[in-house]
Amino acid sequence: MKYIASVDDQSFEIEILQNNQLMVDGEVVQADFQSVSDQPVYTLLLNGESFEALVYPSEQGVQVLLRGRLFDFTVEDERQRRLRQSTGGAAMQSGEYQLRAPMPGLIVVVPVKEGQEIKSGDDLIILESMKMQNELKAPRDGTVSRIRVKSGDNVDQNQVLLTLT
Amino acid sequence: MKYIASVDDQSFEIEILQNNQLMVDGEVVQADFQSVSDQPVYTLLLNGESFEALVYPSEQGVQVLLRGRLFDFTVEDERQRRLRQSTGGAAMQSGEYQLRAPMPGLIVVVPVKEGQEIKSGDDLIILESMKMQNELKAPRDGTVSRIRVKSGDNVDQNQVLLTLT
Amino acid sequence: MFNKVLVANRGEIAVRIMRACRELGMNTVAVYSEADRTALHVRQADEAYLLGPAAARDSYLRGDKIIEIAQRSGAGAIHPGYGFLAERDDFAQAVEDAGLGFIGPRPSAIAAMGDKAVARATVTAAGVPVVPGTEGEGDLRDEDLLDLAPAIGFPLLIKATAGGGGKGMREVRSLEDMPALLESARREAEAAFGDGNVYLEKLIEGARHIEFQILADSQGNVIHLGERECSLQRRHQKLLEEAPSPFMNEELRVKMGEVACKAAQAVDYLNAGTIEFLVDKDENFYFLEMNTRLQVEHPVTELVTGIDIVKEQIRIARGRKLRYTQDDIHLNGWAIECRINAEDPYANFVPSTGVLNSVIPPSGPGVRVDTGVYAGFEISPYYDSLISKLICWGETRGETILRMRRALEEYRILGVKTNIPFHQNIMDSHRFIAGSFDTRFVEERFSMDTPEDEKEHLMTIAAVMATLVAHRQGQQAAQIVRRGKRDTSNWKWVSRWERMNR
Amino acid sequence: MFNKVLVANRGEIAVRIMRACRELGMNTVAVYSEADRTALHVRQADEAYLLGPAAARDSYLRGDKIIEIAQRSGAGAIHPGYGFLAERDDFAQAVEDAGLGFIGPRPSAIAAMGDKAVARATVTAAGVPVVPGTEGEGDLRDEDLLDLAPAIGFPLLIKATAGGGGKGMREVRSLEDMPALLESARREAEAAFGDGNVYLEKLIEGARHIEFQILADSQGNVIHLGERECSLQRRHQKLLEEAPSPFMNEELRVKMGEVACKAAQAVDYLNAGTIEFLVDKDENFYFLEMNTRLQVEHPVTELVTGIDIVKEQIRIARGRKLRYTQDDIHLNGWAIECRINAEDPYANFVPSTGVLNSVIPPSGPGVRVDTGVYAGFEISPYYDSLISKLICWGETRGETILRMRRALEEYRILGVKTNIPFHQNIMDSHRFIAGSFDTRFVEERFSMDTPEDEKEHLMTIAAVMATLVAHRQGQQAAQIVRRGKRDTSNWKWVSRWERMNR
Repeated sequence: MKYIASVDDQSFEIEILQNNQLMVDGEVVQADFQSVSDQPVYTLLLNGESFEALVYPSEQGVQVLLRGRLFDFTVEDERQRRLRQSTGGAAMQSGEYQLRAPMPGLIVVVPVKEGQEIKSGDDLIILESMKMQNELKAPRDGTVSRIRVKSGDNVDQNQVLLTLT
Repeated sequence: MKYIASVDDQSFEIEILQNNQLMVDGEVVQADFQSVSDQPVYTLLLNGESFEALVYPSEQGVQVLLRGRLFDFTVEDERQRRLRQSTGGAAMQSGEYQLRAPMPGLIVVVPVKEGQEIKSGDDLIILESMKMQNELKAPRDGTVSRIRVKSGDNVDQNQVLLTLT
Repeated sequence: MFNKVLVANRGEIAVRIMRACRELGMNTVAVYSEADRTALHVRQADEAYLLGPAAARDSYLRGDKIIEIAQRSGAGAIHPGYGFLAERDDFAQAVEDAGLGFIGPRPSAIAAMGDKAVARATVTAAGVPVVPGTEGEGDLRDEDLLDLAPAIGFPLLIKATAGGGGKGMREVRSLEDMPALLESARREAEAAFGDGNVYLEKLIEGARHIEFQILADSQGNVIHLGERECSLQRRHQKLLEEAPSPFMNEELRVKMGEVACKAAQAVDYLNAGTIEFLVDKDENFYFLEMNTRLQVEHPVTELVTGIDIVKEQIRIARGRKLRYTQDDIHLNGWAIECRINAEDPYANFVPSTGVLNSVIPPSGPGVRVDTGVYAGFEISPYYDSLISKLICWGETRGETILRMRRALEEYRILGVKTNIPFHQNIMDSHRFIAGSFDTRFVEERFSMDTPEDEKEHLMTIAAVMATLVAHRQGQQAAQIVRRGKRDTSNWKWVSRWERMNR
Repeated sequence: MFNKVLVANRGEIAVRIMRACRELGMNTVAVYSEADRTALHVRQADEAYLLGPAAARDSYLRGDKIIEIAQRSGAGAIHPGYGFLAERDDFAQAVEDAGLGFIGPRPSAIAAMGDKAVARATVTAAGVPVVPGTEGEGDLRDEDLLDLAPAIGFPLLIKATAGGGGKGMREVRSLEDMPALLESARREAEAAFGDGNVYLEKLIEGARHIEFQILADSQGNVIHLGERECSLQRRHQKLLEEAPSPFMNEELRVKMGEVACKAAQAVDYLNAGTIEFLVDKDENFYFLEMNTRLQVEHPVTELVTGIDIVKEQIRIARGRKLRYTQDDIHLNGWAIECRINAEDPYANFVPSTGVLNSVIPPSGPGVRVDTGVYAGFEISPYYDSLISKLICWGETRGETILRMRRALEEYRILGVKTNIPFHQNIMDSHRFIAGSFDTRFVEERFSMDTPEDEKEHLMTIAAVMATLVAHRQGQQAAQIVRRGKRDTSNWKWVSRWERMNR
């Protein structure tokens, strides 16, 4: 089975062969890959080199935390890749974005108004949690279409706070 | 519900009351009892005193390892106690006893013969495991009725090695 | 003389204090909130009593209840730890009024140092240099502050009078930004301390935050245990501390140490305390504040001096004379502490909550871990995000950094995100290794981006791991569909995956 | 000069050595058996290579494969740890012949000290006192041994010529017992070492086992790092070690230390090694043997001297001169090590195997844990039962004992039985606290029975806990029967209970 793993502007072609072998960007390597203690910790021996990483699913695909570096990969097999290429990859920039509370807490301030245009990185909500004021920022440019909370509200984790279009 | 917990020659009468209260040998105490992390570790607050112990089921009933002391309790409710008292408590000394391998290993020597009379504490089997020679001893007086292994055998955990009558 | 100590705190510091008590042969009394019934400090105490609901105001801030529990349980003294009631002079006074020992300074010293204006005036009178600012002027209105600002000069800091820990603090680069920043600072101060008063202070650029640990006994002896370097901060929260400071020289240490002792003596100080200084490039130093309590970062001093500060606190509270004079204090080797917080260093350090599925702490020579959590315990949103303190000692700063690197790499905490990768990046940072950093380093000149030279190889490895996990996920999903049932191993896999997806 | 080290071992010592390598900036190569793919030493290494099946003879004893892997991976040196190949002069020679560094003594010194008869003759010639016995006489037949025994006097010990670790050792109280004991000793020696030869040795009654750590560099400098007290043994297996020894005085330390260095020099010793002595009540001491390798108990010496012995081993192997002279060595404070084994102290110390469900190691000031396992790892029957070493340091022996007590109480290991309760009872033993024990103490005068005075209260508490667990079990079982189905929480309970019942 052949996969393409992409991060930022780089992509790797990785094919899973027989006998614990992989083809990584055209080179055959020996791989011994195991999870540890039923946790998302994985140990990899790649041609004898020993690596250990936390590997989690993420919105993008798969997150790998390896020796203090975080890589957020999109992993596709060939079929998936072709499908995506035919529909175009710019979906992320359009459509609705819902800002959810990353943890339970108290809404301190909502510094934006419905209908307001904002830029990527602007503060959308200030949420107090764990004794800290946390600025929740816009992931992209857009327009605030709906605000569902107000200052003083207690919110649960994952509760939708605000919608961006 | 009323229980009798016994160990060695001592027994304790413990009644479970409402509102996290217990009657322990006639005295009412406040108890907050919780298991920790889904493990057989329990934390007990008894009138504010804090205790933590490993509590395991055992052949006798319940083993409690508390501050480096091991107590092997028999716990019965009143019905069970009456039943047992009517049938008599000496059953342990008679009947068959099967010696099982406490861990996998290699039989080094079987220093007894079938039909031999042995005393409590006599060596029955020498089992080599984890780089140590382990003497498996008789738990009571009796006669070796059947030997199922011989020197040089590899045995699994819990395999019956020998029967005592 | 007391033989039973109530620890009015939770988390790693409660555990730390109880260990000291136990090692002195004393009994310990824990107090806890409903969220903390199975917390380590409750499990390890000899006695434990419920305070109330999870929120701190209903539990760990209930001084009245805590004193009542101390009396009921026969505890002879209370150790407040840090945070919560540690710097409340009214609490310290109430403890003493109840006939109990307070393991900390006298209420008068807490009060004097707790009000920044009073603190500033007091140490200035004792000849201790302070940072230029309005702190001595009392509570000023915005108009007055705006008038005085140009004389102090920009950049300057707005700070909360009742403050600490960066709450209600704002940096001002120009007069026109100031009104808005004043408003938000007052709002935050009001929320955090119930006191919206603020003052202005000159911002020392390129400043290092260096503090001196002091010990004072009831016979009037005051000594210092050398300095701690605490410049690595984010939003005025310390992240990493070391002892000694890479900027320090013996001459400056003697000078600053003497001034630190003088500042403590100015308020008739008792027990352990810390004098914080700002130090500029030219070795000018300014008194910042005194923390009238045990510090989070006290272990680095313990490791280089060999002195157990918490045990000394207890001995001092029992009326003992200090066992050391200044001449007995020698710094040996180097120690670094990394604060391990439940927060996501890749998402603006947002706090992370959840049950710790697995914890494998680092161990071995020269490694100390102070923690109040364990696998199976839940990091709740009610308290601060400190999971543990990882402290390494080595003969030299270089050895300590290498040791910290391997300890960070060994540390496995699953269930919440942690800032371990942040510390790993710090340990790899050339500026940190060279010791050339100031209090702005983390926010302004540090990045979590991996340098290009080592990125390539790691990225390939990560790609392989990502692919193999995705492949397994796909295989497992396919099997489930094909077989129409979930066998145990599939079930395990899927449930783990679902758990991670939450 | 090598910069990559292959560690030819497993478990805690492999992890310990790799940590030292990493902290010296060196790369590490692990080797592992099929049972150890996810062992900590494999996870932490930079490279790891499979040796073969679980049995040691097919894996960790495969010197040929290990040397081949070292060459293939570009490792410049091999550290053998302890056990396995550590004291095999043919392996050390093969390593050198392959052009690799051996982090340990020269093959000739291993050979000289490995044959007890040669060792005895060599050190006797150098003026080192030895225990009376037949060791210098060569391999004798039973008839000769029986003839010589009365001259040595009873009680005496039969010991394996190729032996170590108590294998093939028997105590003889009279001539008539001797033939049977000779036979069993020879059988055990043959099985363990492939060599059934034995010798006789006078049994020193009331003897203390005290050993000296030495370091020797390639420039001919030899120093000692003071003594370790290792009298607490069961079947000649050490259980607990401390440094310094409570029996030692400075005069005796100087004398024994000089003799220890002399013994090492007699075989032209290089790197770290240990001279074991028996010491009687009158301070007479006798050379017992030299361990030509790193010892399990090396950390207690590290904690009182401040010297990282494994790093020194590596430096010495790189040809460096010792960084210390004898005058630089000072003992500071007190250290105790408890060996935490997977064995049941309530069932004749029978080994215990299984998956570790949960591990919460103790931590905090003065506590060091050296381990090769973690929660989720399986303790298999293939290797020894050492789970970890818990080492505590304190200013005094008293503080260290108190610290060890709290550390043992904090330590939670679930899934296998451990000897932690044994160590807790030792720490509470009046004779241990008073320091009045010898090598027979554990077997002859120590009991796991709780003293009556404290038994009563603990027994009541235990009765309450036993009852509450039995009650819950009954309640849960009843609910299952009533409802006819298992909901999640019941299922959890039952499965946990079943797991425990296995």
